[in-house]
Amino acid sequence: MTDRKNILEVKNLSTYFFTDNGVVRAVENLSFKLQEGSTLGIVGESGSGKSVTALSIMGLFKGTTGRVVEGEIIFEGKDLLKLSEEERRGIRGKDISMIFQEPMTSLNPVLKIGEQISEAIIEHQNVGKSEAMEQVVQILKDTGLPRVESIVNEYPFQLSGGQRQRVMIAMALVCRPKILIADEPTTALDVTIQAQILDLMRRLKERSGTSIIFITHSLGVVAEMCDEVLVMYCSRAMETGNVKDVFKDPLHPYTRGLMASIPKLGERVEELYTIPGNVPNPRFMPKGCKFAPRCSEAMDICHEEEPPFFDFGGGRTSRCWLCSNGREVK
Amino acid sequence: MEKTALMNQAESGDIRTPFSVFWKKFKKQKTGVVAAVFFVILVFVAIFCYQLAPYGINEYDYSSVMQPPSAKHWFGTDEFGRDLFSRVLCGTRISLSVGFLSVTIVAIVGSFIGLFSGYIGGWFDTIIMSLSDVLYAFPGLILAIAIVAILGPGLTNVVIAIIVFRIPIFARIVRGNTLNLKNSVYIQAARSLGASPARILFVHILPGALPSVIVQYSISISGSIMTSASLSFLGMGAKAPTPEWGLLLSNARIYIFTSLHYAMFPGLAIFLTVLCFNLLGDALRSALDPKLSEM
Amino acid sequence: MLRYLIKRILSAFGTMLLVSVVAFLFIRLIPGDPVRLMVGEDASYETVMNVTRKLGLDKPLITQYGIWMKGILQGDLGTSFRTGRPVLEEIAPRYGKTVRLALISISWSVILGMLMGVWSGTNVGKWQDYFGVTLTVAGQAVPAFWIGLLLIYVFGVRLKVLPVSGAKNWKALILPAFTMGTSMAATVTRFTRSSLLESLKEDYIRTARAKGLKERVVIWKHGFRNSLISVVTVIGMNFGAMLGGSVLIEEVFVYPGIGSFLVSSIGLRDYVVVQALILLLSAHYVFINVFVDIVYAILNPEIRFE
Amino acid sequence: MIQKNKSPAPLIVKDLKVYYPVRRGLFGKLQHVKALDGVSFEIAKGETFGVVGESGCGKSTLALAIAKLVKLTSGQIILDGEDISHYSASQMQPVRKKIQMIFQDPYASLNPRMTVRDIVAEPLIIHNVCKSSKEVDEKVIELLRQVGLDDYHANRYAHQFSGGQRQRIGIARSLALDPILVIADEPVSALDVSIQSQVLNLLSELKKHMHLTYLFIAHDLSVVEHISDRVGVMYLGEFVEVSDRDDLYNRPLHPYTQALLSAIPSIDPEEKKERIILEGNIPSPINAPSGCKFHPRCRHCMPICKELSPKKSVITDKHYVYCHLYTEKDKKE
Repeated sequence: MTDRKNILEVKNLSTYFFTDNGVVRAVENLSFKLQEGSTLGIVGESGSGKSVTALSIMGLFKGTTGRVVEGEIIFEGKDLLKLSEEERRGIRGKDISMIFQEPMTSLNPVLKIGEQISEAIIEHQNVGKSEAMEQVVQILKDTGLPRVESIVNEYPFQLSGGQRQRVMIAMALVCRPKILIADEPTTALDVTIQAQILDLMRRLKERSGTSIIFITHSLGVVAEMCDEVLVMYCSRAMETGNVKDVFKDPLHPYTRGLMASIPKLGERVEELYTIPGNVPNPRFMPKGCKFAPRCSEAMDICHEEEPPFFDFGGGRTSRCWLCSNGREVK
Repeated sequence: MEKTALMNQAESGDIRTPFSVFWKKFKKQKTGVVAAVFFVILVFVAIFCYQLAPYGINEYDYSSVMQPPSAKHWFGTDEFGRDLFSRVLCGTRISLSVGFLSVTIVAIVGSFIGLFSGYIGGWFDTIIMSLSDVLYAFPGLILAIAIVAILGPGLTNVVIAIIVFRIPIFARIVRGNTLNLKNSVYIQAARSLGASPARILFVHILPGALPSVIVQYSISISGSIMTSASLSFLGMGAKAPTPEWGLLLSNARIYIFTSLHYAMFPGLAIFLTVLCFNLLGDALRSALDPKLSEM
Repeated sequence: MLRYLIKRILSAFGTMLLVSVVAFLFIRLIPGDPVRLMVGEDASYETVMNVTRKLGLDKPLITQYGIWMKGILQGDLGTSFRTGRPVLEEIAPRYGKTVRLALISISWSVILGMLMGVWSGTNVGKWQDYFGVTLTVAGQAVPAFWIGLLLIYVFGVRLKVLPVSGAKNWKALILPAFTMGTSMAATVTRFTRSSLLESLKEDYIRTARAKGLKERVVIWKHGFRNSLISVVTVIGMNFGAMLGGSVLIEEVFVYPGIGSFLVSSIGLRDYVVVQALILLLSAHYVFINVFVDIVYAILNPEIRFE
Repeated sequence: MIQKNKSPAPLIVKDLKVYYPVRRGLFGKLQHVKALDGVSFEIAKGETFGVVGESGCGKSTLALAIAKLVKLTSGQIILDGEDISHYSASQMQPVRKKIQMIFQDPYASLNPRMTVRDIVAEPLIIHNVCKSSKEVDEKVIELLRQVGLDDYHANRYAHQFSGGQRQRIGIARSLALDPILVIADEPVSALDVSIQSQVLNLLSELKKHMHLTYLFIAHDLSVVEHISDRVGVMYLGEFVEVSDRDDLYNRPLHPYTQALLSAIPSIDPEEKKERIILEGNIPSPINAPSGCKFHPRCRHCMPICKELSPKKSVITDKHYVYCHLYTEKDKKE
C-alpha cells in the first residue's frame, strides 16, 4: 500500500471523566494515524470511547468533567494538546471540523440556518456578511438541498432530519477543513436517508480530498465508507488495519465476534453467533484483556495480563495474545 | 458517556432502592443537610417552645420596655417590656402550624384534583384548568388579601386563603406529571397488560408524581409562612397579643426610628425559616427530580 | 403567529371575564350584610336601604352584574363610599405612582438578574457562582417588608441620606424600588443561571464550539439567547408576586400608590374601592402575561411561524 | 408453518385504519394523520410475521392498534377467532392476557420505582392467575430463568440493569401469561450489536419452546430477515409488499422494497452492489401524496401512479404487491 503523509497522529491518548462517582476512563492509551485524503473508521459499541476520542481531538470538553490526561495529538507537526485554548479555537471549524449524531438537536433552534453557517465563515475567514452568505448558498447547493435561497432564512424546525444533517455537513465543510470528524452522522436517520447522506459524503470527499474520521457502530457503514478501521472496546483500540484486510480476516476475537453476531442480508441462519455477557462496568474492569471474560478463545494469560499491540505491517495491529506471532509494539 | 459508568450495576452487590439512591444524592448536598438539621431544630422548638422560653409570652414588665438585647433578654424587649426572645420562639409554633396545616390540605386536595384532571382529561380537565387559570389570574398576595377581606381577619381565615390560592399550584404540577406519565412507555406497558385505571393511577402514576409533590410541599411551606406573615403584617392575620412573626414586625414598624432590635429578630426568624424550607426544597429537587431512571 | 396572538388575546379576555365575575361576587360573598358593615352599626335602617339601592344590591344577581359590567365598560368603577367621589378619580393619581415604582423595580431587577445569572452560570464552581447563588437564595427568602424596615433604619435613621416615605422626588423611590425588586432580581438570577446551564448542555452548544466560535459568542448568542425563552416566562409568572408585593412595600414606605390604598380601603370597609382595585390589579396581571407570551413567541421561531 | 384448520389464526387484521385528528391552531382546518390507512394481514399459529418500514410508516401504530391501545378508525382485528375491534376497555381486560407486548426502549418501558419481581409479577397479579404470593414468586423466578436472568435479580430495581438485561426483563413480563400473540415493537433497535444477537436468539429460542407467535416490528431489514417467516413492508400507513421471507428477499418486487434492500450497507467491503438512492424525504402522513403514496420518490413512476392507488397484485399465493407495475402486467396476461 502506498505510504501517504499522516495528517493526524494520535499517540497514547488517555481521556478521563472525573465524575462524582469516580473516574471514568473513557479513552485509554489510544494511538492511531490518519492518512491524508483517507477515511478512518472508528467502530465500537456504545461506551467504547469512540465519541470521546473525537471530542479529544476537537478539544470539546468545556462544561463536562472530561480531560485529556495523557498523550499527544499531532496535527501538521504541532501537538494540539500543547496549544492554548485560543489557538485550538482557530483550528476548530477551520482545519478540523465535526458533524454530530443528532441532527435534530445539534442545530440552534432559534437561529436561521444561514446565520448558523455563516458565523463559522466570518469567524475563520476575513470576509463580510454578504460574501459569507454567498458561500453559504454555494455550499448548501453542493449538499443537494432544494430551494437553498429560502432555506438560509429558515429555522431548523422547518427541515427534516435528513435535511438538517445536510446542513450540518455544509456547516462542517464550509471552511474547507483538512479533517472532518463525523460522529455517527447517519445513526439517527432512516435507511433510505442514510443512503442519501453516505452518498453525499462520498461525493463531497472525492471533490475536496478532505481526510475523514468516521465514527460509527455499524460495521456495514465502515465497510462502505472507510479505507482504514480502528475497532474499539472498553476505551481501548482492539484492532486496526486496512478495512479490506480487517473485514476479510479479522485478527481479534472481538472483531470476529462482532462480525459474526450481526444478521446479514441474504444469510439465513437458525441461530446468530453471540458474544456472551455484557460490557464490563468501567468501575469493575477485568484485570487482563478487557475482552477476556466474554472471549471464547481466552487463555490463562488473557485473564492475567493485558496484551500489548502486535503489529503485522501495513497498519495492521491487534491487541490479543493469540496474535503474539506479530511484532510487539511498545 | 458518563452514563455508561452507571450501567450494569445489577451485578454489583447492593440492591438500590429508589430511596437509597435518593438518600445518597441528598446526603451529598451540604446546604440541604444543613437545612434538614435546621428543620429538625425548628420542629423541636415549635413543639417545646413554651418549655424553652425563658419568659411567658405575655409577661408584661413596664419597667423595661424597648430594651436592646442583653444577657437577660437575648433579643431585647418590646413596647410592653415582654421578652422578645420568648415571643419569637413561640412564634415558631404559629408559623409552622399555619404552614404545615395549610400546605398539607393543599397538597392532598390539589394533588388529587391534578391527578384526576390529567388522567381523565376532556371537559373535566378543561373546567378544572379554567378555574385554576382564574385563581392564577390574581397576582399572588392580592387573592389572599381579597379572601381575608371577605372572611375577615384572623389566622384561620389566613389558612383558608392560603389553601384557596395554592391549590392551583399543586393541581397544575400533578396534572403536568400525570400527563407526562400517562403517555410514558411503562404506563402504556401496564395498560397493555390489562391494568385497571385504579391500578395505573395509584400504583404507577401517583408514585411517579410524588417526587414533585414533595419538592413543592417544601417550597409551599415557605411560601405560606411568608404569606401568613405578610397578611399579619398588614393587620389581616393574627391578632394581638399572638406572637406571630409578621404581627411582631408590624408592631415594630413605628419603633424603627428609635431601635433596630424589635424589627430585627422577628424578621430574621421569618427569613431563616423560609430559607430553610427553600433550601430543603432545592435539595429535594436535585435528589429527586432528575428522573429516577437515570440513576 | 397571528393565529397564536388572537388565540392568546381571546383567552385573556375569557380569563378576564371570569375574573370580573369573581371580583363582582366579592361584595356579595362577604358574610352578613356588607352594607351594614360599610355604613356602621349605628346607621339607621333608612341609610342601609338607601345604600343598598344605590349599589343596586336589591336587584337580581345577573342584573347587578350587567349593570356593573356596563359601568366598567363606560369607565365607571362606582363611587367610593367613604369620600363620595368616583372610584376612578380616587385611583388615577395613585395608579401612576404604583406603575412608576413597578417599572423602575422591574427594570433594575430584570437587567441585574440576567447579568448576575449569566455571570454565575458561566463560573460554576468558582467564587463568582457561590456569591451569585448565595445572593439568590437569600433574596428569595427574605421578607420584603423586613428588608424595607432595615433599609429605613440604615439609610433613613442612621445615615439619614434617603427619605423613608412618600413619593415626592426620585430619591424617595430608591428604597421602595430596591425593596420591591429584590425578590424579582433573585428569581431572575436563579432562572437565568439554571436555564443557561441547561442550554449550555445542549448539543447545539457543542456544535457552536466545534465551529471555533469565541466563548463569548457561544454563551450569549447560542446559550443565553435560548435560555431567554424560559426566563421571560418566569418573569411573567413572578410579575404577579411583584404586584402583590407592592401592597406590602407601599405600606412600609407609606407610598401613596394603589397598594396602600387597597389596604386602607379594606380597613375602612370601602368595598366598592376594594372591588375595583382587585379587578384592576388582576387585569394588569392578565395582560402582562399576554405581553409576555408575545415576547415569548418573538423569541421562539417555532411559535412565530406556526 | 402449517396452519391447522381446527384452531383459528391467532390474528387476522382486515382493512385497519387509524387516523389521528390534528387541528393546527384554533381556527385551523381539521386534518388527519393517516397513521394506518387500510392494513390487512393474518398471522398463522407459530409464525413470525415481520413488519418493516421507516419512521412514520405506521408500524408502531400498528402494534398499538392491535393491542387496542389506540382508538381504531375502522377495520377489524380478529384475535384467536374473536373480533375485538369494538371491544370496550372492560371487554378488553380478559382478552389482554392473549396479546402481550415487548417495547422498543428498555429504559422507558419498565417502571423505575418497581423491583424486577414486581414488574414481572404485574401481569400475574392483574389477571389473578396465581393462588398465592408464593406461587407468584415461583413463577417470577421461573420466568427470569427462562430469559437468562438470575434469581437474585428479582429484588433489584430496573435502573441497575444494562439495556440488554432490561429487555430480558421486559420479555419475561410479556411471557408471564402464556400469550397467544407477542407483539415485539423494535425490541432490539436500542441495543448494542453484541447484545442484539443475544436478544434475537433468546426470542427464537422462546418461540421454539413455548410455541409462540410473533408480530415482529423493526426498521432493520437484516434483523427482520433473520427472525421472520413472512414479511410485510410498510410505507406511509400501508403495506406495499407482503411475502414469505425467502421470496421477498430473493425477489423484491416493489420499487420501495428494492430501494430499501439496496440501501443497507454490506459488511463486505469488496461487494459493489448497485445502489438505488431514493430522492427526497418521506412525506408527512397528513398530506400523503395522491395515487400510489410512493410515486414522488419512485424511479418507475407512471402517469397512472399519480392518479390511482394500486390494488393488490397477487404474484404467488404467498407474495403480493401493491404496485401499478404489476397490475399492468396482469392486464396484459
